[in-house]
Amino acid sequence: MNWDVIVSYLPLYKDGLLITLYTGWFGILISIVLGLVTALIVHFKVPVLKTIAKIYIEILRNTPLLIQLFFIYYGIPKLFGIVTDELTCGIVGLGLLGGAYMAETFRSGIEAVDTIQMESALSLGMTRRQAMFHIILPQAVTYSVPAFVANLIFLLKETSVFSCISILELMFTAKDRIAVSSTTVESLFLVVVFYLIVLLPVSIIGSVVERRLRYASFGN
Amino acid sequence: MADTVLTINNINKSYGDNLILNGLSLDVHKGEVIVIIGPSGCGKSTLLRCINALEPIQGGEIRLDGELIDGNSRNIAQIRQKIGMVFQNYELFPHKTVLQNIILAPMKVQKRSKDEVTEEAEQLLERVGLLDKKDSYPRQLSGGQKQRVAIVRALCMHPEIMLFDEVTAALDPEMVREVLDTMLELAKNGSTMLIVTHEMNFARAIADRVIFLDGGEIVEEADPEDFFTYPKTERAQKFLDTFEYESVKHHDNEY
Amino acid sequence: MADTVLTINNINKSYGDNLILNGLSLDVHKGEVIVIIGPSGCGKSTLLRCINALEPIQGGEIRLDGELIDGNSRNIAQIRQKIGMVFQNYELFPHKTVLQNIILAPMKVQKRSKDEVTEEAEQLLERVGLLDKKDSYPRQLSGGQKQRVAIVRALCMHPEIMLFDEVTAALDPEMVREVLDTMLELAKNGSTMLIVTHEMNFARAIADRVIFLDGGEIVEEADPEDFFTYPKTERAQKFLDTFEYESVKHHDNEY
Amino acid sequence: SKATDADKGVTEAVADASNNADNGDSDDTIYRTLDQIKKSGSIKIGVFSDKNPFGFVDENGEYQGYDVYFARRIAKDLGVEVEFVSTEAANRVEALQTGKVDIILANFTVTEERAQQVDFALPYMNVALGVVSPSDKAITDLSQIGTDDAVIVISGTTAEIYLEENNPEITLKKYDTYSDAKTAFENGQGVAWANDNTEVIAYANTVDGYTVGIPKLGSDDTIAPAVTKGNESLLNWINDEIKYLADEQFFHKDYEETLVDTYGKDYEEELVVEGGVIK
Amino acid sequence: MQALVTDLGFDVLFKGTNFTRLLGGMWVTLKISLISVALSIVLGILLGVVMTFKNPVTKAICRVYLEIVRIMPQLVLLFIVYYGSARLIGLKFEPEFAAVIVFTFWGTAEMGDLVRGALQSIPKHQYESAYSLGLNRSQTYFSIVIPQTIRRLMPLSINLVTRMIKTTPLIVMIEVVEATKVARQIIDANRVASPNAAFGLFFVIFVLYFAVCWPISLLASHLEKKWSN
Ligand SMILES: Nc1ncnc2c1ncn2[C@@H]1O[C@H](COP(=O)(O)OP(=O)(O)OP(=O)(O)O)[C@@H](O)[C@H]1O
Ligand SMILES: Nc1ncnc2c1ncn2[C@@H]1O[C@H](COP(=O)(O)OP(=O)(O)OP(=O)(O)O)[C@@H](O)[C@H]1O
Ligand SMILES: [Mg+2]
Ligand SMILES: [Mg+2]
Repeated sequence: MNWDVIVSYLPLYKDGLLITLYTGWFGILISIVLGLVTALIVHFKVPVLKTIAKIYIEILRNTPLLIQLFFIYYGIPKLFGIVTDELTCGIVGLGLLGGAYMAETFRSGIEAVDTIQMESALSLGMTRRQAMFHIILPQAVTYSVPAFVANLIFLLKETSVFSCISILELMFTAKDRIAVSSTTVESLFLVVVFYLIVLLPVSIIGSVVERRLRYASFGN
Repeated sequence: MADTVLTINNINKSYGDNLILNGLSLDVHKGEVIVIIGPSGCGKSTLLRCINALEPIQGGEIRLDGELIDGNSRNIAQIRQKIGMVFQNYELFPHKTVLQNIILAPMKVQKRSKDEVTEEAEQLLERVGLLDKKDSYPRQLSGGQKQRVAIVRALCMHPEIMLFDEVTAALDPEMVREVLDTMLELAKNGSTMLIVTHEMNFARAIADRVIFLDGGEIVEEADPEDFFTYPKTERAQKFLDTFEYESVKHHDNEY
Repeated sequence: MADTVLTINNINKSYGDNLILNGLSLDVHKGEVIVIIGPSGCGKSTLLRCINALEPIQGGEIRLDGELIDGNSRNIAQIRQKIGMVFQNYELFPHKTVLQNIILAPMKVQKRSKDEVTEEAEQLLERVGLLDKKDSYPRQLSGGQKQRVAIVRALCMHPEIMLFDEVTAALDPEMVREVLDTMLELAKNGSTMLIVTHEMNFARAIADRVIFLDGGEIVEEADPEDFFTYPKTERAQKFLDTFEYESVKHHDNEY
Repeated sequence: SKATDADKGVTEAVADASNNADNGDSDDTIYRTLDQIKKSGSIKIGVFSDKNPFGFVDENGEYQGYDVYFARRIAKDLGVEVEFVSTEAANRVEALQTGKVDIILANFTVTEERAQQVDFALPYMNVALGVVSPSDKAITDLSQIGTDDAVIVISGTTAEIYLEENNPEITLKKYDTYSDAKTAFENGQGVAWANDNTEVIAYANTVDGYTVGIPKLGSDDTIAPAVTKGNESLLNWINDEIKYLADEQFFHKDYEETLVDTYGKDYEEELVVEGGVIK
Repeated sequence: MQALVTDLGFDVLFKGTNFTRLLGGMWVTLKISLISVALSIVLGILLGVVMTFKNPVTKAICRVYLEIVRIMPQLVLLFIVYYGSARLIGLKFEPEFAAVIVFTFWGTAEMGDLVRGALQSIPKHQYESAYSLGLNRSQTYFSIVIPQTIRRLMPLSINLVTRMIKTTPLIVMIEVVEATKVARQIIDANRVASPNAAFGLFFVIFVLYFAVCWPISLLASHLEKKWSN
């Protein structure tokens, strides 16, 4: 391992890190919004939209992100003749994929809340909307936390696939350095270190929150 | 004759092809305590759920103070406020403290002021001996305590009628007693109540009228003393027998 | 004096600093039915679990047919065969059919032939009215049916003594009856049994001797008739009172 | 981009690192000697599989192209089976250094840096960098490239290395594979595509609407087979082979078999290097 | 219609052996996933049992292992095993073999954690009733606990197969010729004849992956529902 090489690479990896965080952050943001909307559509069985939502979830969950990105990045311009910016494609792709995962997470969170909770809210004279807002959702969110954290980590990791559509995130930075200078060991060492910097805190904070919630676990 | 609070008129209820309530009628008067008993699956819970419009009915009608109860009507939330319900499984909201559980609906639904409701809630909690638990979360309470909070939560809405569905079925015997004592006190104070229970001694003590349900129909309707000593129908007799045991031992063998 | 099957001699049991059983002694004779009652948390379940060596004890000793029961001894599996136990939660093995549940232990542990055990199992199932369910899986049975299978499963090992820990606590009243009837029949046929229950009528009908446990000690030990009519101790009286209710209604108001 | 500063400093350090590695590896060789290859009966040759007309796979699943043609001949003269390993530009050095292949015959441009990491045999083709762009917005000089524009390169190619070093102000869009770069270029992801001029010429010749605005960038280079550093027996054999093949004008024949459809006759003398001798 | 087929490059698919090759690429993917899952199940069961030990050392080791798998992108692991191992310890792996190593490394961790969860989710009562019937520890384990665990694991491990299949396009980076690589080869070989083949091929690959993964997902959720009670 050559430390001079490592030091000279640090700025490049810092850029890669920022891109990983930037795309990951926006992708996750989209996936949360999309996931919540989709979960509510499925839960409330909104006609037509429900079918679309289910198809969306099944398709996105059963195909690799890499292929989805290819399709968005290389395929769609061929079809419609529009130029797509790679960062946008990456973020949209991650958001779409994450939306499908988040939808499942939120939906099972909502389902984990006993129907009797809804019924007791109703028998207290609350409207469905009040019950959803005050009773069901706050609990559903807590039930969803472990799967949510797992999704966060999964989606952040998935940004490593972006190298295939020319986004110079951490993994591509490493690959490119290996290609240009054959500094395999140093490049891989740095990529591991930088992924640790990104993901270890998420993982640790996630575990702590999970444990807190499990300790405070609801019901009897 | 006291005022009639609740009128159930010839209702039918089925799940799919399965007829659960078959042309059932019942009037509940103000201040009356009715205990509904009957074998498992005879439709007791279903009846209470229909009254609260948690289940749609397929025929007949249910009226509270003359107003039709219909799950699809716009003012159903309005009517439900007047019906307090306590379920078998302590269905407190786990993410809220005891006090928050109680004051949520009066504040959100009845738009009463927080201070006023809190004061009332505390008085009620005091009455059931749980004032010191007001800031606890449901998970920190025993089953009996949870049920008493559930009762207070329903009471705090000033319902015209209270429905109890086997509220002690999931409790340890000790706790059964504390919950039933709370209900006895309510009865003493003149609340109108419809109670489903399997505690025969309790039923006898609290009821103004006992309704024996079987196969979705009211088979017998009687004064508790009469019902428990000389049931008129054979089905009721058979049901009551299941709570009696013939001694199998002669107690003549000396150890 | 009949033979003593089980001897419990001055046992102590604690969880951490919490003393649960405090110098408890008890002899069980062959063919005797002992019912243990007492408030929740008084140590009834713990006692049964200690007898079966599912919990280690900190002092005293328990002997079955003179043999010491010790969870760490090599032949504990040997001794456990002679003790049948049925728990509150139907603990059938969910991945095996009713028949497989019953014949597993006799075959694996007692190395009896499959045909012989199957025949006996079928006879026992017939007796409890469940022969037609022999190929069903536990999830296809009602709670009461599961408990009867659990009893058959224990019986099929030919235990010297049967332990029952609130076997009906989680059941609907109808099912309570069918399970208790099965136990009454066992008692009639001379099985040695140690029963924890909260069904006082049943206790009175089945017991040769009632043990009232409180605070980890035997507070009262008596013939069931004596115990339920005139308990000697105040604690027992108070406990029994929790099953009685004073009527709150005068039944003078006419509707 | 920022890569350049880093890389300037790095080149020497890298050279050190790989030399050290080589010393360490010298006895438990990571490569297979000529004898070992012959004995095993097959040779692994790294070629491109998506780089028409140099190395690609036809619709029958057969490897084809200028490099492949040569590779088959090497195997034939060695008397062994050829096993083609599909390789990416970015992985060529790595594949040799880790012994995944015996020879790289994948349009591998000879550079000083690379020569410190692998051993090049005699060249068999001339190459320079070229830049292709859409005919209606032809780029004829790098200065035409605006700050918002991007130039497409393939990761690990001499084009990438050259532009990072000499024109750090130009934004590069990097792709892993040739076909991704090509598709991205056609989709308009970049104003130009910098690559070996052999390839950009081939591209412009076969696809309508594109021009090679800059046919030569940087120095003239050559393309040569490469083996793992230190694999002298194999290296010498290949050199002898290339010299020997000059007699039969093998690479001209190769050109006519594989490249003439793309380039026509005009480029033959310019591209082909026969017998390892650069004119 | 004809124009569309040519325009988007679907016609390229049926040239020569192209489609068979594409399926062959898919098969590489499936093969690697299935082998890895099979290995992961075996190793995962062992790991899961080890994870239930109360020994602090094994606990810590397992924790670190799980955490590595949890936070390292599979692509990083592939690079480390394929290139890093050759550099650091001089081991030469075939790319497929390296992929199997990485996928198994990952799958074992996931299976191990699932097995641990399944073992710990068997109610205490199941052990106790087995003991009170006189079954000893190993009889209890083999007749009662393990069979119940396997039922819980089945749907989850099937799910793992789809997740591995979905990760396989990454192995093109370590030079395995799988479906996406075949697609690129076809795109390039036909760049003159069919300049828009990229759309058609990526669409077909998209459909192929869905056709493979969706039934497996359905099977998993079917089993999950069937065995949940
Ligand atoms: N959601 C449902 N869908 C279909 N059938 C139902 C549903 N809920 C209840 N039933 C059926 O309706 C019948 C009456 O049920 P109900 O719960 O009212 O009985 P119950 O008298 O309250 O019995 P228990 O004493 O066991 O509580 C039963 O046969 C039950 O199987
Ligand atoms: N594993 C344990 N660890 C610590 N304390 C325990 C444990 N199990 C039981 N206890 C405590 O031991 C006491 C006796 O419990 P036990 O279950 O024997 O009571 P019980 O008489 O069977 O009550 P119930 O009628 O509610 O079943 C209780 O106070 C309980 O909290
Ligand atoms: Mg009910
Ligand atoms: Mg107990």
